[in-house]
Amino acid sequence: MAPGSQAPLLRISALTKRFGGFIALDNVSVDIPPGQRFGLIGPNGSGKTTLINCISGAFRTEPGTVTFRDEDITRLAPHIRTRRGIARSFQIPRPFRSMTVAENLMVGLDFAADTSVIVSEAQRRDTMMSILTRMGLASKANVSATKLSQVELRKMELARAMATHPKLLISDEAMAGLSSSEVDEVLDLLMSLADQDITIIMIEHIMQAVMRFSERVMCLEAGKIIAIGTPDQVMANQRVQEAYLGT
Amino acid sequence: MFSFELLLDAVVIGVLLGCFYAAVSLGLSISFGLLDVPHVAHPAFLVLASYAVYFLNEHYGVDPLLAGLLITPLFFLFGLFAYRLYYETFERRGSDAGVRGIAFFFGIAFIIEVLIIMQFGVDQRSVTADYVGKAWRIGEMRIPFRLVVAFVVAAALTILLTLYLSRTFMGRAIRAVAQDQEALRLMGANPIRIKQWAFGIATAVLGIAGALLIIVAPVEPTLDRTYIGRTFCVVVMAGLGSMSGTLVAAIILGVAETVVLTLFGASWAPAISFAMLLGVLAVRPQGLFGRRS
Amino acid sequence: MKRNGMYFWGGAALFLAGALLMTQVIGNQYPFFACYVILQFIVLAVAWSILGGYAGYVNFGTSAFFGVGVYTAVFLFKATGVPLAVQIAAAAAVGALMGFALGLLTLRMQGIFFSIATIAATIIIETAITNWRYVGGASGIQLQRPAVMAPFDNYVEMLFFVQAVMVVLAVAISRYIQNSWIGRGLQALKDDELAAECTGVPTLRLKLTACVISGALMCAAGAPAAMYLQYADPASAFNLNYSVSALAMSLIGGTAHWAGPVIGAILLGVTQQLLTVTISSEVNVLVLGVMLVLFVVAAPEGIVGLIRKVRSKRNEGEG
Amino acid sequence: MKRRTLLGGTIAVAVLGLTTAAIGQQAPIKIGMSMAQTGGLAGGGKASLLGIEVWRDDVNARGGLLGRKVELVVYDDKSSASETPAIYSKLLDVDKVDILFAPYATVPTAPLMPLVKQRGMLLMGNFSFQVNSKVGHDMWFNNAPWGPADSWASSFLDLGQKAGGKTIALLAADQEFAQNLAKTAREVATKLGMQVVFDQAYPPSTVEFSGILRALKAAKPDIVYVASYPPDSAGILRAVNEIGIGDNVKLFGGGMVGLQFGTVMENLGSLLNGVVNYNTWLPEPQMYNDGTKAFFEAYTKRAVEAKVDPLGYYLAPYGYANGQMIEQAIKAVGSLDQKALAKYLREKTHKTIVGSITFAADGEWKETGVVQAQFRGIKDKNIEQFRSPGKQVILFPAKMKSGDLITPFEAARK
Repeated sequence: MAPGSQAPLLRISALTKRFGGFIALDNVSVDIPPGQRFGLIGPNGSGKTTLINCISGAFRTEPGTVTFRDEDITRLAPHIRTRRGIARSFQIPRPFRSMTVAENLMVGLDFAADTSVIVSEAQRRDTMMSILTRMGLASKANVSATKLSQVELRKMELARAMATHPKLLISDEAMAGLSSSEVDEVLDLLMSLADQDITIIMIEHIMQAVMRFSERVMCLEAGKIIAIGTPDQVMANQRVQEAYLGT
Repeated sequence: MFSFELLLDAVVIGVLLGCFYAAVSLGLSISFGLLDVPHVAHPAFLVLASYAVYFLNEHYGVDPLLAGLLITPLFFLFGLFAYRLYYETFERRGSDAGVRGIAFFFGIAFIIEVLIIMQFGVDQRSVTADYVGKAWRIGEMRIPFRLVVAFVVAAALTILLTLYLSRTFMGRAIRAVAQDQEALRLMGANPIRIKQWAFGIATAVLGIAGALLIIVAPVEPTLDRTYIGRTFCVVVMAGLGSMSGTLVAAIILGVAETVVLTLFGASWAPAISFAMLLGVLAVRPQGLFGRRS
Repeated sequence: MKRNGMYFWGGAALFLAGALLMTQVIGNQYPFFACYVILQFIVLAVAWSILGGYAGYVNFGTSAFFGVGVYTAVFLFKATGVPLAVQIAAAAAVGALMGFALGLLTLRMQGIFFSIATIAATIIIETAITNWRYVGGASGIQLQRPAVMAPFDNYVEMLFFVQAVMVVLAVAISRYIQNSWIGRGLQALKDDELAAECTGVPTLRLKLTACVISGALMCAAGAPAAMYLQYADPASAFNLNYSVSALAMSLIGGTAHWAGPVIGAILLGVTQQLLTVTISSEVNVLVLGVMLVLFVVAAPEGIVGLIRKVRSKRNEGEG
Repeated sequence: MKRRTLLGGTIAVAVLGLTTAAIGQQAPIKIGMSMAQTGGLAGGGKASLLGIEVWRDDVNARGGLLGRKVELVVYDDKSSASETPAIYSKLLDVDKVDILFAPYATVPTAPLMPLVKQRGMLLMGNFSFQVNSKVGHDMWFNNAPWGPADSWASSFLDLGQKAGGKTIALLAADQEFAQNLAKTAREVATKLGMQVVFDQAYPPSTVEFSGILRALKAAKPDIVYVASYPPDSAGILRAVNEIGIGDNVKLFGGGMVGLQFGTVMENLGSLLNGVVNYNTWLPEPQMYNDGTKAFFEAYTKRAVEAKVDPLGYYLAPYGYANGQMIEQAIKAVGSLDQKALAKYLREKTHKTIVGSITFAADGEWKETGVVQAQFRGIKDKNIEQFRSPGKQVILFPAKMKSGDLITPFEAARK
C-alpha cells in the first residue's frame, strides 16, 4: 500500500517542536493511510514520544500542522482529539489509581464513547465488559488499578483507549518490561484490533515485535526522519543501522 | 509628591528589602522548589528560629547573627527529622501528598505557634546589636544598617547555595533528584537520603534567616501567617528551585512594594505585589527563571 | 442507586423539618448561634471539597470567597436594603463569576501553583475591600437587621434555618456531582490529568465547572454572616481561619465521598465551639494543629476512609 | 513551666472560688465576657483580664457583693468579630450571667452591641471606639478615656499648634482603630486651619518603613500624627531613628498603639525619646488615686507569672476600674436590676483607681482622660525605668501637666 494512493487518515506536515533551544522534532512530514499498521522506531531521545504527544495534543506545535480525517486538528485540545478518534497508551502506564479497572474504562465511555451507538448506562456497561473480555481482563473488572500486574496494566491502558472507540490507536512501548510470552499476548491483541479497522501506530524498542507487526516503519533520529518504508527496507537502510542498531 | 530623588530612595530600600525577602525564601526555594514539599510551615520554622535567636540574645547577649549561625546545626537536624516524618507519612505511601501534605504542615505550623506562645507569651520581641538602629549616610540618602546586613547575608547565602548546588557532589545530586528521581536511583544513589539532606539544608538556612527576621523587625508568635503568602510568592515567581532567580524575584517584589508604599497609595502595596505574581503565573507559569517542564 | 436517593432526600427533609421544629420549640438562643457557625462551616467544607476533594485542586482562598460573600451582602444591604434571600442569591452569582475568573486565570496551572494563585487573589481582594470606603473600608461597618419574617420570631433562628437549607443544597449538589459523569471526570483528572485528557475528559472545563460551583456555594455561605454579625470588617471577613478550617474539615472527614466534609465539619466545628466555651486559650489552636497532623498521618483517607476500612475488613472476615 | 501557664489559664476561671469559699451560701454573681487570649489582640486582652481578676479577688476578699461572691466567666474570642455573638449568647442563655463586660477592642465588641441592646443588658465597654454611635444603646458604658470622638486628635494637634505647627502629616495603619483616629485627625486639622501635607494608610503587613518615612520627610510637615499598631510602631520608630524625620518636625506621635506596652517600650529603649504619644495611665504623681498603688503592686506580682505585660499601665487599671464601677453601682442600687444599675452609672460620678469617671449620654466618657506625654531620658533595655515618674512627661490635659514640650523633635530625641 503506497502512500498517497488513498486519502490519509492522519497527515503530519512540516511539524517542528522546540524546547527552548533544543529541537525535538525537525520538519517532520508523514501520511498514514487508514487501516495501516505503522511502526515508529528510533533511539532514545530521537523524538518518538514527542511526535505522539504532538499527535495526541499533549504538546502544542509551532510550526506545522496535524490533519486527521481531513480536519486540521493542530489547535484542538487533547480531549477533543480523543473524541475525534485518536487514542493512546503511555510509555509508563498512567492508570486512574483511585479507580477500579471497570471505572477506568467508564471514564472513556462517559466522555468519548460513540454516542451514535451507545446511549444508555446499560449499553455503556455492556461495551465496557465486552472490551474487558476481549482484552482478557474480565475477571479483573472490580479490582483496583493499583493492584494490577505490569502486563495487566498495559492491557488495561489499551482497553481504556478502546473505550473511546478510536480510529487511530497509538501504542507507546506497550511491551516494555514484559516477558516474551507476554509480548506475544499484547502483540496478538494489537493485531486483532488492527483487524477491526483500527489504524495503529506502534512505538517499540523490541525490534522483532515491530517488524512482525508493522506494514510500514518509520525511523527517527534527532527529530528527523531518516528512513521510511517496509520493515525490510528500513532494516536494510544504512543510516538506520548506524543510528539505531549500530554500535 | 513625586520626585526622582524619592524614587531612587525607594528603589534602593526596595532592593535591600528584597534581599531580605530572598533570605527568608531561599530555604523554601529548596524544600518546595526543588523537593516539591508543600512546606507551608516554612514561615513557622522561620519564626521559631527568630525566637531561638531572641532567646540567645536576651539571656546570653549573643550577637543575633552569631546566634543565627549557632542554631543552624540544630535546625539542620530538625530539618532531617521533619523530612523523615514527612517521608514516612506521605511519600513512602505513594502518590498524592499534595492536599494532605499541606494540611500536615499547617498543623505543624499551628503547633509551633502555640509552643512559642506558651514559652514566650504573645508580646512582640526584638534583639539588640550594634547594627540595629543605625544608618549609613550616602549624601542625602540614609540606609538602615539592618537592611545592609540583610543584603550582605542574602547575597552570601544565594552565592553559597548556588555554588553548593552546582559545584559539590551532594548539591548536584540534589538538583538531579529534583529532575529525575528514578534516574538517580538507577545510578545507585538513594534519593530519599539526598532529599532528606536537602531538606536539612533548607531548614538550616532558616537559622540565619530567622536571625535576619528579628533584626529587620520585631517578631510575634503569629507572624508566620503573613509570610506564607510572601515567601511562596517569591519562590513561585522566581521559578521553582532557582536560587539566583529567588534573589531576583524577591528584589522585584521588594522594589514594587516599596515604590508603591513610598510614592503611590501605600495601602495598595500588598495587592500590587500579588497582582504581579498572578500576572507572572498567567503569562509564564514556570516562573521568571524556571526550568522548562 | 434509587433507594439511596430516597434515603438521602428523606434524610434531608427530616433534617430541615428538625431544624424548623427547633426554631419553634427551643427558646434558648445559644444553640442557634453555635449551630449557625457549624452549619456555615459545613457549607464551606462541602463547597471546598467539590474542587479540593474531587478534583484535587487545593483552594487556599476560601476566605476570599467567604469575604466576598459577606461584602456582597453588605453592599446590597446598604445600597438597596434588599431581603436576605436576594443577598444570598447575589452572593452566589458573584461567587460563581469570581470562581470562573479565578479558574480561567489559574486552573491551567498545576495543583500547587493554583493554591498559591488563590492566596494571591485573596490578598488582592482583601486589599481592594479594605480600600473601599463605601462598605466601611478598614474600619468596618455596622449594620442594623431588618424585621424578622414569619414563622420565625428571632432573626438568628431564621439565619440558622437559612443556613440549614444551604447545607442541604450544598450537600445535594456535591452528592450529585460525585455520582455523575462530572464526578468521574474530576476523579480521573485528579488521578492523572494528561491521561484524563487523552481519555476524552475535558479537564479544563470540568475544573472550571467545579470552581464555579464551589465558589458560588462559598460566597453564598458568607452572605448571611453580614446579618449574623451585624458588622463586617475586612480582617474578620477574610480571616485565614476560614481557609484552613475548610481544608482541615474536608481532610479530617475524608474527601472521597460527599459525606466526608460534612462529618469533618461537624466534628471539628463542634470541637471548636466546645473548646471556645471550655478551655478558651491558645490550647484551642493547638488542638486544631494536633488534630490535623494526627489525621493526615494516621487516617489519610479521613473518617470516611476509616469507616470503609472497617467495613471491608468485616466483609473479608465474613467471607 | 508550660503546664503551669496552661493550667493557670484554664483553672483560674473554674476554681476561682476557692479562696473566697467562706462567703455566703448563695449563688455567686456571675460577670461574663469574652477576651482575646489568642490572635492580634491577645496581648491587650490578657492584661485587661488580669486587671479584672485583681478586682474580683479584692472584692471577694472584702466579702463580695450583696453577700454573694463574684465569679468571672471568660471565653476567648480569638481577636475576631465572628466569635463574639455566639459567646455572648452562651453567656446570656446558658451561663445566665448577671453582668456583661465587653471584650477588649472595637472589632470583637461591634457585633454584640445589637444583641446586648435587644436583650436590655447593661454592657461595660473595654477600650472600643465609637461602637455605639449607630446602635444607640442607652445601657452602654465604655470605660475608655477617649471621651468625645475628636478630643484625642485635638489634644495632640493643639500641642502642635501651640508649638508653632502649621502643616501636618498623617500616617495610619490601614486597620479599624487607626483609620478612625486618622479620620478625626483630618477633621480636627481642617477645623484648626492646618494643612494636611501627607496622608497615607499603610497596609498592616508592612515590614519596612524607611521608604514611606522618606516620602513623609519629603513633605516637610511640622507635625507628624501616627496611628499605628504594636509591630508597626516599633518599625516606624526604628526607621525614624535611622533615616531621620527632618528638623522642622515639632511634634511626632499621637496615636501609636504599643508604646504603652512594657515589652515594646523595653525593646525600643532610647528610640522612644522625644516621641509624644497618647497614654491612658502613667506613673506620674498626678495620676495616682485611691487604690492605684495597691492595684499595681498586686498586678505586677501576678503579671510575671501569667506572662502578660509586666507594666500593665494601658489596660489593666481600666479593667479594675470597670469592676469598681459595677461594685459601686450594685452596692448603691442593692440589686442586679440592669435598668437601675444603668441609671446609677449614667447619673453619678464614679471614683476609681484611674480617676473620677462621668459618662455622657452616648456612653463614652464625658471628658477625655487621654493624656499626651513625651518620652524623656529613656535608656536601652531597662523595663524598670518606666516605673519611675519623669520618664513620660505629661503635656496634656492641663490639669495633669507635669512638664513642658521640648521641640523640635530631633532636639528632644537627644
